[in-house]
Amino acid sequence: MLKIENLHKSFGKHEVLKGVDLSVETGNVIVILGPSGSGKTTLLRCINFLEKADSGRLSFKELDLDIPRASSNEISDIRKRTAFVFQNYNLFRNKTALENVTEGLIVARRVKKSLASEIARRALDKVGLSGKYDFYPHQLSGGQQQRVGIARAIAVNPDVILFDEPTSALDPELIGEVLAVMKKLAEDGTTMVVVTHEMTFAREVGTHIIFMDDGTIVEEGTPDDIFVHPKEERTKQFLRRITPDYDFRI
Amino acid sequence: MLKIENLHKSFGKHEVLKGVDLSVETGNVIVILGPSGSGKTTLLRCINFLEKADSGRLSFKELDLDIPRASSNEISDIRKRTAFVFQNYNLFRNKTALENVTEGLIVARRVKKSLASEIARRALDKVGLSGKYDFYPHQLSGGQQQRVGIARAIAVNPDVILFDEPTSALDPELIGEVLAVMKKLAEDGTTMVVVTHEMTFAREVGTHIIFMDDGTIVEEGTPDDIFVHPKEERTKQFLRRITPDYDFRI
Amino acid sequence: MTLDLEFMMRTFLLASAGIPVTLMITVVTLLLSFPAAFFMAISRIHRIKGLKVISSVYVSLIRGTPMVLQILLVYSLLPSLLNSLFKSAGLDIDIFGINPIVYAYAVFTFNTTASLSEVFRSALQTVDIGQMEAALSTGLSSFQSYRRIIIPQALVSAIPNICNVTINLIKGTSLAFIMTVKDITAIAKVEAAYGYNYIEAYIVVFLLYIIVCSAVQQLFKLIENSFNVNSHIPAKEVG
Amino acid sequence: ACGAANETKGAATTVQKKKVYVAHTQTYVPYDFVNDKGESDGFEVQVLKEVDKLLPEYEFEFVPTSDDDLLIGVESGKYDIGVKGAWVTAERKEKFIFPENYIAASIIGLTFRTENADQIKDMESFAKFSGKLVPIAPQNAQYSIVKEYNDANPDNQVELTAAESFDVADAYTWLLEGRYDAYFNIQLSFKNNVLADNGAYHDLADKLSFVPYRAIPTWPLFNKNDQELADAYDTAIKQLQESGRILELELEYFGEDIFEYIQK
Amino acid sequence: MRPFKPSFILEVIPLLLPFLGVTIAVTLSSVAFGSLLGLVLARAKVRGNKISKLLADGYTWILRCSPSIVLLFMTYYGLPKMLKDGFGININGQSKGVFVVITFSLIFAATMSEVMRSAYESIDKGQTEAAVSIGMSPFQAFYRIVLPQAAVVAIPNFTNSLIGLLKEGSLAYTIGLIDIMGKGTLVISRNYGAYALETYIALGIIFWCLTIVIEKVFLLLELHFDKGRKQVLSV
Ligand SMILES: Nc1ncnc2c1ncn2[C@@H]1O[C@H](COP(=O)(O)OP(=O)(O)OP(=O)(O)O)[C@@H](O)[C@H]1O
Ligand SMILES: Nc1ncnc2c1ncn2[C@@H]1O[C@H](COP(=O)(O)OP(=O)(O)OP(=O)(O)O)[C@@H](O)[C@H]1O
Ligand SMILES: [Mg+2]
Ligand SMILES: [Mg+2]
Repeated sequence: MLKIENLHKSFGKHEVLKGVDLSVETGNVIVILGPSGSGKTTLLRCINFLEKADSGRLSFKELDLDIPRASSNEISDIRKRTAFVFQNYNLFRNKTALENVTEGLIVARRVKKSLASEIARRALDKVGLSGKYDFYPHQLSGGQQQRVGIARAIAVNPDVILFDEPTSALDPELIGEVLAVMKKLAEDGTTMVVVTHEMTFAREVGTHIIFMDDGTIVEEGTPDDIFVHPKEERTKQFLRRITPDYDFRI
Repeated sequence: MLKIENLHKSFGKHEVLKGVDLSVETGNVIVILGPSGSGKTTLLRCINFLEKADSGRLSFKELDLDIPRASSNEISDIRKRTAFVFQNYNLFRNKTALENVTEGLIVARRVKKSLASEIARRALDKVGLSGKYDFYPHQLSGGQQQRVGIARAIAVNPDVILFDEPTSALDPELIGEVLAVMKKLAEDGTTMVVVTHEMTFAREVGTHIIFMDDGTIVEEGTPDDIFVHPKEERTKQFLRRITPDYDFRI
Repeated sequence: MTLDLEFMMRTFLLASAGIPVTLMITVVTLLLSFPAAFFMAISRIHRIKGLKVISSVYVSLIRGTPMVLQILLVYSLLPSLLNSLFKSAGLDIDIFGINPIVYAYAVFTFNTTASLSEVFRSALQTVDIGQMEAALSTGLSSFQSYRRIIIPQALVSAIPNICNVTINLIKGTSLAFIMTVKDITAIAKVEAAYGYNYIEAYIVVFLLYIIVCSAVQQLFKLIENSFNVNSHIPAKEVG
Repeated sequence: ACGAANETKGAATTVQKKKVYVAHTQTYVPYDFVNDKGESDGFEVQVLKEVDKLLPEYEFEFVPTSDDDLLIGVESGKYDIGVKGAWVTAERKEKFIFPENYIAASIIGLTFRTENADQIKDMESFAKFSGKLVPIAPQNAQYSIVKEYNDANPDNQVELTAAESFDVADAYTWLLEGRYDAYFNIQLSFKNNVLADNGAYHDLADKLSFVPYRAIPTWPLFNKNDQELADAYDTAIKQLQESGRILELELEYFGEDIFEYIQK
Repeated sequence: MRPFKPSFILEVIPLLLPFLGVTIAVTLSSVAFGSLLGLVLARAKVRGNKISKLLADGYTWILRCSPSIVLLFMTYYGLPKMLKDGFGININGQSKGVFVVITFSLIFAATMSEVMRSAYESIDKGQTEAAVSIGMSPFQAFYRIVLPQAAVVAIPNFTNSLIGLLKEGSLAYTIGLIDIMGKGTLVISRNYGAYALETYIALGIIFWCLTIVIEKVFLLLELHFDKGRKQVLSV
């Protein structure tokens, strides 16, 4: 359904994405792993045209386009059918938690106000924010903000949701809950691309795992391929560190 | 060395801290656990007077003061001897990574420029940012920003460092590295108060664990007390969720 | 030196008739300037080719030339030019019959647009790019993102400066007198001329401006507060 | 007061000279203005300089300024005398002392298109013709004169519009293109700009005509507390008239004796 | 057609230019004093206690309400009287420039206090928090971290006011201080009102050049402070 081919992106002289290919089928949950700075966020941003890639093709359902030459109509079309959960939340600062969620429904999807509120409330409840409807972002704790961001994305019921470390600010208890919400979405057939460091989630829910390093895809495959039979040395090295017993010596 | 007594803090009608006591000895690593919104960030902010508590006493080394009546001299004294790692990083937007770190050294601690650069570079190297000295915050990935924040705090060599989820944006590989840095600091005698969801770190490095919920300290003790023999039902419930096998059903 | 109180009373009443004129010019000017200034600010921020250059030249040209010159061009020269054009085209349009306040609208709009575009430019830049990204990725169009997310946030820092511009505009409308448009100041001056009651006239003008400008400032305070309550900026200080 | 100062140098050490601040407008050429060297100049200013010479107990200091400041300053006492080609009205007499003797005179009249010369001969015929008069700045004497005319002729009025001062080129253009039908201004301006061979708008000389309406005497204004000074002025001005100095200055600044035109 | 003599524009420029110094001196000193006072007022508004906040708000309110010409007369007539009656100081002999600068400074300060306040408040509180948390004093935090970021926001508005002030020569003229604008008026009157358009065009050219220089300088300054910031650029 969503396909990226040979995506290149540089910031100045620094090449951040060095030809990335990605293919997502409907209902798939693609998990992107990789060390900090490997280009995961940039990849998601390019898919949503928040960053203009230097070259590459993107096909999304019936659309098939050369990224640098995408028209603003095509871009807005893609954005309407995808949602993004930002690593740093990016909540609308002038809107309450509830309004943050209804905004996309009312304005972009022309849902009636009352229905939008209804949907938004349900989405916020799902992520455990029943009591915080009318709080402004600066009145929310880090984890609460992150959950509003997730609710905002899932409420619009998009074809694809791009998650950028959706559980980073959450405590283990909530991580469980949020990942459960995501798993439920997956079961309902929502396609997802998830950047995460939650290996358990990756293993349980991911249908396809991608391991990125330094702007390229080092290895990809089923969770089993990656976690149990990794081929590349870099992947092995990365996974070795994930075992619960860190080596705290330097 | 650092002691908080009966700390109260409300936002409007909402009481966020309901009488918190805390006592930290030199060289201790206090780990604060607790669900999202339980008041962890607010507690750290009150210690550093970023939030003015409604009531409570604070003693820090030779200082002993009634928090609401602290003079600005006393406040600045405490801030000079502590450092804060923010949950949302709060890097100086108009300074490069290196400048973010040198700023406190040069301005607050009057270290010579060349020496400050030297120290800052070493701190950034420690958190794995050797190549990013001259990047501005918006040019850095989430994890890179978080590490600059850590480097900024450790570079000034304070008596106490307050960490607010210092590894949330990091991949497991880096988490290990950063936690190793923190462990090293602990071994060198730096006192730390750490809000984290990294249970492994809590268990390994924490000398004292505090479990907070809804603005109060529910339970505290050694890692062994909390993780192996928790007394309170709420604690048990929280810890139960931490086991690697989430229940993804809702 | 004694003040002619009776004159002051009379002039106060007469000159209050200038308040609607002053306000009319102000309101029309603001209504016309806002969209124009906004698009200029946008074209500079987004570095839209061509438009950006035009905007910067416009801003510096308008800000950089005396208003009297602009009035001469718009009020005196332009109608003459149009008149001879119409005449040679055989059209029978009475260009000189146009209410001179129209020229006042034009001149003040030119100037206010220039200043406001800089106000907007600086205010729009206070909004974090993440807000725009979030809005776009939520499916809002650029226009909707600006209207619903970016502008409300930008207004917080723009309002005090819009207030400055507006107050200057209100006081500046007295220049419309060159075009025979009589605002508060002009009426008072006409009254003062016959008996040389300038001291009294200026006191009256001062009082009237206090009334008008206070109302306007109060209005802006209210708007500012209503935006502030709903927004991110905690007035509180960390010190 | 240079001349006077020299003569009375001996006395000055014992008798303190009273300083008199004379404010004058700077743009009313050739009556009161600042010349290219930045000095106070003009017919009215020169007459006052002569007056100063005749009054040993006073020392005049000339302050060029705007009309508004001049009026406020003389009224409040910051300045003692103000000259701005001011015309006398009853209301003004409440604010200022007008001395017995005027200091100068202006000839004011209508400029209009030569093609209308048959219809426009004076104010009445102009009012009948259309009355469309180029706007006048209210602080100018012209404004008051037209106002007075209108008050005296309620059923044959001229359209009197007030506006901040503008530019004579505009006024002439507006006449030629028919925006207005007459322009009420001092004759000197017409003479220098249109009639003079080197005038800025000499090209228009055959298209525009001027008809004088009135010559009005203009007064210096004295602060209400300066009656003594006003009296001294009157004495001095008489002397100057008799000595022929005034006529000399008239010829220097206007090229003719304008007092001739004043209706007694 | 309207009479127009382009060559006069060139003739008049050398007559006007000597007075540019007055314009620049008045503008610069007013901007300097006005900005300082504006800074004090802005500080009182964001960080002062109730009373100083009230005073600062009141000052801004009243100053913005008063037409500049009224204010000029108040300083020109009121100030010497006040000093004489109150302290026995006679400043009547002072150059007119002093009164003009005082008036402009007072007005400029009111405007600036709002420009600075809005700029200050647009900076995220987290920036100050981060600065004080590593031991900077609130002043250092302001000076080193917030100020450079706030400057970017304030500069366009500051430039607006500065350029506006530059052209306010007609006000100085009211009490007889001749700057370049006033000189233009004198030139026009010397020609019995002729060549006004030409003279104003000459003034326009001079002011425009000056404006371009000012804009360039402040744009560079803005860019200098702007490093590290990423705003609503095209997405
Ligand atoms: N605007 C920019 N200018 C220059 N370099 C940039 C810019 N944005 C990102 N980078 C660089 O691109 C690289 C990839 O960044 P990206 O945010 O995609 O990493 P990431 O994989 O998401 O890391 P993390 O897990 O830490 O969030 C980083 O090294 C970063 O420094
Ligand atoms: N400025 C504020 N106004 C009102 N409520 C606030 C404000 N700041 C925080 N709160 C509330 O206080 C509670 C505690 O917030 P705090 O940030 O301390 O939580 P936390 O324990 O750090 O959570 P997390 O793990 O999600 O960061 C939250 O419920 C939050 O909504
Ligand atoms: Mg990232
Ligand atoms: Mg927190």
